[in-house]
Amino acid sequence: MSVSLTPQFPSLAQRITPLQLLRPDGTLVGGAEAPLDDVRLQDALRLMMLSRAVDDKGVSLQRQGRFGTFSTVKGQEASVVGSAVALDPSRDWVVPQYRELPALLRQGLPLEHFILYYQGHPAGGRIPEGVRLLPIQISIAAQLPHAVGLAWGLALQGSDAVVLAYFGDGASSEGDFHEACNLAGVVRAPVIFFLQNNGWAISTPRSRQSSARTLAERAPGYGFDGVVVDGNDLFAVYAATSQAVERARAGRGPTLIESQTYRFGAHNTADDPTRYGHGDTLSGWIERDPVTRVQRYLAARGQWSDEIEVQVRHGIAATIDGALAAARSVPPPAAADLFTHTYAELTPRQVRQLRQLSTTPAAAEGR
Amino acid sequence: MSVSLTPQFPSLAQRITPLQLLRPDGTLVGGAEAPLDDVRLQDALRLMMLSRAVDDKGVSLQRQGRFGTFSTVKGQEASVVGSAVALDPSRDWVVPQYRELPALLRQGLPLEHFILYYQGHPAGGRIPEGVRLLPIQISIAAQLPHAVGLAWGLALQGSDAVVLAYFGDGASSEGDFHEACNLAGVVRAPVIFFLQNNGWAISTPRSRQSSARTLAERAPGYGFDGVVVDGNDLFAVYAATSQAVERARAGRGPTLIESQTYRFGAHNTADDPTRYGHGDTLSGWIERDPVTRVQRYLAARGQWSDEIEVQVRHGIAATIDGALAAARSVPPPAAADLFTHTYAELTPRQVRQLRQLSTTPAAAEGR
Amino acid sequence: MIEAIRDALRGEMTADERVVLVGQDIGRFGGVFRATDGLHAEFGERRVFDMPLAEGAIIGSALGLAISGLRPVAEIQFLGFTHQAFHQIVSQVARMRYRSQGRFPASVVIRAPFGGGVKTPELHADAIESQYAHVPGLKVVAPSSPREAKGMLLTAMRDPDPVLFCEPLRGYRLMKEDVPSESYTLDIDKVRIVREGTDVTLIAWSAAVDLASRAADALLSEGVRAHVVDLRSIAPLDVDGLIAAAERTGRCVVIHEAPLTAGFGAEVAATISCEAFYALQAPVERVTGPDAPFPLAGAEQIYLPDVSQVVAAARRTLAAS
Amino acid sequence: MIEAIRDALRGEMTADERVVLVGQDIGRFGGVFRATDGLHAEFGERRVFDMPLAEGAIIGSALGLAISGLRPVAEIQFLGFTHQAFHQIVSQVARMRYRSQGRFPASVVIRAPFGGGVKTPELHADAIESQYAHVPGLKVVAPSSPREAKGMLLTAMRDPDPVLFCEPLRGYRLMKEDVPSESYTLDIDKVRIVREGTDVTLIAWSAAVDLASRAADALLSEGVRAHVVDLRSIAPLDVDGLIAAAERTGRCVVIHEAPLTAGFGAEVAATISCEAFYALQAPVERVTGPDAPFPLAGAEQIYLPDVSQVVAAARRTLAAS
Ligand SMILES: Cc1ncc(C[n+]2csc(CCOP(=O)(O)OP(=O)(O)O)c2C)c(N)n1
Ligand SMILES: Cc1ncc(C[n+]2csc(CCOP(=O)(O)OP(=O)(O)O)c2C)c(N)n1
Ligand SMILES: [Mg+2]
Ligand SMILES: [Mg+2]
Repeated sequence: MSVSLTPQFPSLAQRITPLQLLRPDGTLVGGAEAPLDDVRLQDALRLMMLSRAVDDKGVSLQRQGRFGTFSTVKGQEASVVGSAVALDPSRDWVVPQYRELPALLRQGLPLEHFILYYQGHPAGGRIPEGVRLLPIQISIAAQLPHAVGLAWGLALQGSDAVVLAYFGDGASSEGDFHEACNLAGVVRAPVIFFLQNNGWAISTPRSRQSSARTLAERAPGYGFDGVVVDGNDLFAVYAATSQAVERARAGRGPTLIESQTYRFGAHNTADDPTRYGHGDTLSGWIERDPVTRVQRYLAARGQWSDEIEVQVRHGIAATIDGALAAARSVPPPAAADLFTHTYAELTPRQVRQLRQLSTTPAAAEGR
Repeated sequence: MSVSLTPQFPSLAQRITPLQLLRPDGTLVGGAEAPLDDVRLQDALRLMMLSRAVDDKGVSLQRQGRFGTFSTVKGQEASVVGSAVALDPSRDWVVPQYRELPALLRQGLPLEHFILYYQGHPAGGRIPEGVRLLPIQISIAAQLPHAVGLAWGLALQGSDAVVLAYFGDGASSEGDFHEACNLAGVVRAPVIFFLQNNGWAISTPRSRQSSARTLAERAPGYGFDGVVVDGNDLFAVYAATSQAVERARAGRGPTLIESQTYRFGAHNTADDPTRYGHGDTLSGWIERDPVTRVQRYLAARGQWSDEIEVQVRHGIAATIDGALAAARSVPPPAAADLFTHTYAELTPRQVRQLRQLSTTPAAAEGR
Repeated sequence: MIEAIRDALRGEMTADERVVLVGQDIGRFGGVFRATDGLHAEFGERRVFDMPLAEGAIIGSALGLAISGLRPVAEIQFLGFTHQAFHQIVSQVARMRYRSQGRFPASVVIRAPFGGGVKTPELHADAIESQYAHVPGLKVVAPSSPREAKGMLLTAMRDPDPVLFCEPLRGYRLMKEDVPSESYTLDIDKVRIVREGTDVTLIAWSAAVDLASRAADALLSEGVRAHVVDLRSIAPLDVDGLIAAAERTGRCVVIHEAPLTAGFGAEVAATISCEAFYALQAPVERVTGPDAPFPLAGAEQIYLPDVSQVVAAARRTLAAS
Repeated sequence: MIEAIRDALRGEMTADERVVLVGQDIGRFGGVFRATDGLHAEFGERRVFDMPLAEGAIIGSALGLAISGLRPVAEIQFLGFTHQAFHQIVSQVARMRYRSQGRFPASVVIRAPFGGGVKTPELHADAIESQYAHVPGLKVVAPSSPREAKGMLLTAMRDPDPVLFCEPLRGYRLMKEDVPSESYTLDIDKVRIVREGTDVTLIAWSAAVDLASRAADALLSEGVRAHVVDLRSIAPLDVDGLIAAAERTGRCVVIHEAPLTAGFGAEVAATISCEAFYALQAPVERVTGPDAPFPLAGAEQIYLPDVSQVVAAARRTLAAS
């Protein structure tokens, strides 16, 4: 071949480093300012710690058979909390996958709903009126077009609300991701695609998920900006998300944020991460624990101490116990729970089926 | 917000111009060499002219009710032919959408199969043994994962074959496009994603299809190279495709080629392009007619003249007449044609249904 | 019929400003079948939106639009291409109300034409309604005439649940009848008795209702009075209405274009056979497309059920004792 | 049962080097249920391939692999997630042989578990086999025991047509039986008589066969001898085998986990009711999941059909006259 072409679209990934403001040792990167004051930061820290405590409690309950299969946030708390606190829950929406507990709580979901859901109670899916949150999504990436439609629809109706959609590195391979991003670019929907790249999709490493150097560099292919952030740096995540929120609110369209983080635990409580080399890089990430990083920063400012920590942990334990008790007080599922909310009204066949089921032994025994 | 982020991944599209080697007036771009010699170029030109003649014939037969709904290639001949002739039909494969007639012919599909297909005869779908071509694909973008699997599978079996997959600007919005590109990047499949950006998906303009500046810049998001070429320049298309073929053959993975072109006619014979402003930019494109461009180049070299053209047109007319006659000689579809090749063998129900249908009046009348 | 559909869309868009239309080529172009002709000019870009070529995103974003408080009507160019959005329709739109325990009703209407007879390319004619009939949370309806189409579409647009609205492609131009100009609704969850009869019950929906009626005409010339029933709603099924119609004659023929096996005719036949067991005088007959893909245009007349097949089936039920 | 499946995969991979496995997490991890445990180590990266998280690409590329001359076996983690690949399965894999008029047989096996009883998250248990049963060109089979699973999978892997191989999730660990270590095939297109009986015919597939057998035990204690039939193949349906089994007793109960409406039980009941009409002593009963989404784990015991429901239905058929 006589003609040799230089690549027209080389990857820009080599040129960039993930945005970082707070170093693992808790000091600010030279020249950086803290984007959150100490009071808001302590709130965020408390939420991160609550999340981790629920994770631990859930895993132990699951082992006792008192909780279903669920996915912990552990290791990704700065990623979830840093992004969630950039929203205004009184107007903005969160569209979750399944690994974003603190974002759900921050939007106002009562913890007992989350518990009921993972205890397998149909009522656990309920989202109280006024809580701007879509249900937990099990079908990977399927929530992304919903987020775009929701954001677009709110904008069409004159709202300045922003929609924050969570998903994982695995999800970025689904067609729904692509279709949603492309549509969002076309309608300039006020949506933020928040990609938590935690290194794994169950056992599949990020390197096998895609040959792209970064996933954020897909953004120009949809006509908007992409950003890579240190996902274990609460400040960086918060700063990047806040900028995306501002942009969306001002009508300047979507942003794709790739938050580079790592899950510390198993994919979920049914997973065995020793089978696929998850531990090989884990220790390096544990040194970059998102929670201790913030604690160190606050401690250096005299805003965090063992005493404060004990107090916070006490509060968290009480919150969890209260939620567990509230969940226990809900009556076990009954046959009617299978049908209610399937349609606005029961169909004739459902009426008949409900009548039949209500008289069978299984239903009579409760669950 | 205190932190202001410069875009990490700005679009590179402004920096690039589509690859062009042959100007609309038929002269070579300064410094360019012709990548095809005159003999091969004349073959390519003949194929472009045959394609256009079949288009014209098909449209007129369609108006007489003797041909079904089909989509013309007209205007995109350099794009299709320039890419197809970069392949070696004795080892490489073509995976088409529905607007690539000359590529099918170049791979060895008899023209009468194409005619039968658009006359609605089930037998029209048949692809002779040894012709490396998948069937015409009606479901937009669904062929792309097939192309990846085919390319990957051939490579796994030690072949150095390359697969060229065609699709449109509209198709680039489908999830299948994304999933296929991403997988191709991961397995470094020897596949070329040849995107014919002809400005429209039925009535939907390219600008509405995506906010990306170019579609080729999606390639880095999958870990391979993207190229934008002047799709009405046979030399540029050929050169870019040849380079992609070389790369794929050498095991260096996929390429995304965006061939910027324009369809001269309606989307298909059921379309009315006056309803959506298709004509507004048409005249500018007709000046860039891919066929006359090559004719001018050859004429300047003394390799094309009115006499040669008349001769070529005669040959083409004979080819088409022969194919139409061959198609006419095929018996009309019968009830058995509904079932044969559904499975390797008829199912018991199919056997029964075939028996019933073979005795109904409709079947007795033939079509 | 296409005018009746456009009329319904225009009427409801005028009456309820929450109604928005999304789909491919529905804007300036007015849709590949002109269902939305003129609506873009009348209601503007914000209410009639040309979408990128991605069915999953059309349906998925329509669900999001509904959650935001709008009432989206999505057009998919052909029912066969809803397969690209199958996961969004079946696991998302149909489930959102249930998943959120009532918080997010998914009031989305999905319009799509289907069926053969107009020589479309491959996949364009596929009759796949039974795949959707199996989806709790989704309503599936199929009008059989212009008048029905208008009233049913208006009703569907006001329904609190998601409705897959399957339009008979060959009815778009071929079916003509006077349609009231004002807005009206219909009991779309009840079967419609198209004509009364006492000898054999013909059950159909969509374009097959016309076939059933033509078969009834042919039967009448033999002195057989057919009771013709239009299901209207495939899901939920009006079991009582269906059983009453079946018991009326005790002899039933179900007609549809989709392949026999696991077509919705199976549910109809099973329901009748089980619930009208003692009233049945003959086995329920199914006249359907064969177990084969809908073929290219040249073979569609062989594929499609026709009057003679319906008449023959009716005669078989009458011969049984 | 999971060992039997692994055994079949290993056996055929050893015997035929064209067999390759593709799916999510099937490599080093061995699959979320360990169906492919050890196969990556044994056969290497080129034959056991972890795919990106995209079901459409898994199935679509498997079709391409088949065309290239390989024999791909694709694992989809749960049948519910085949919806993401519905267009590729239904409009592509199932059609390629027909579309190419025999040139490109799509010898692809798609394995996926389904069904409840093991408290999986939402969508993981969905029993949607009837949506696939309606697809000409596709075979749909569902083994009911380890021995059956091995033989049926080996047979499916050698089948020239695409096979959707639906595995009973709750059987993976719970169902145990001795399985021959060598390779063997089975008549997967013929129903299997699980036990002979004369009073009532219980028809099931997949995990429901075990339920039918337990119900047959319960009925036996009342002196009722049930004829238990395992369909094995949902599509194509072994009509003759089914009719023979139905006629054996004239009283039939069909059992499945999927919702009633348009479930495959409808086809079974319609086929029996029509073709064994004169032999039937009672309406065909369907014992199925209700018309509702498969619920979260805490309600699945209410949702799932149980022995008492099957016994009650059998008694109803016996009481009819
Ligand atoms: C459509 C679909 N396919 C497969 C699965 C099974 N599955 C559950 S989680 C998961 C991995 C998700 O990885 P990622 O998106 O990176 O999210 P993470 O779990 O790492 O947060 C898979 C494959 C699913 N739930 N949905
Ligand atoms: C999945 C699917 N959706 C919709 C259609 C209807 N349709 C046929 S052609 C077309 C536009 C295709 O545009 P593009 O990909 O740019 O190809 P072009 O026709 O311009 O060559 C559409 C929407 C289809 N055939 N398949
Ligand atoms: Mg991940
Ligand atoms: Mg185009």
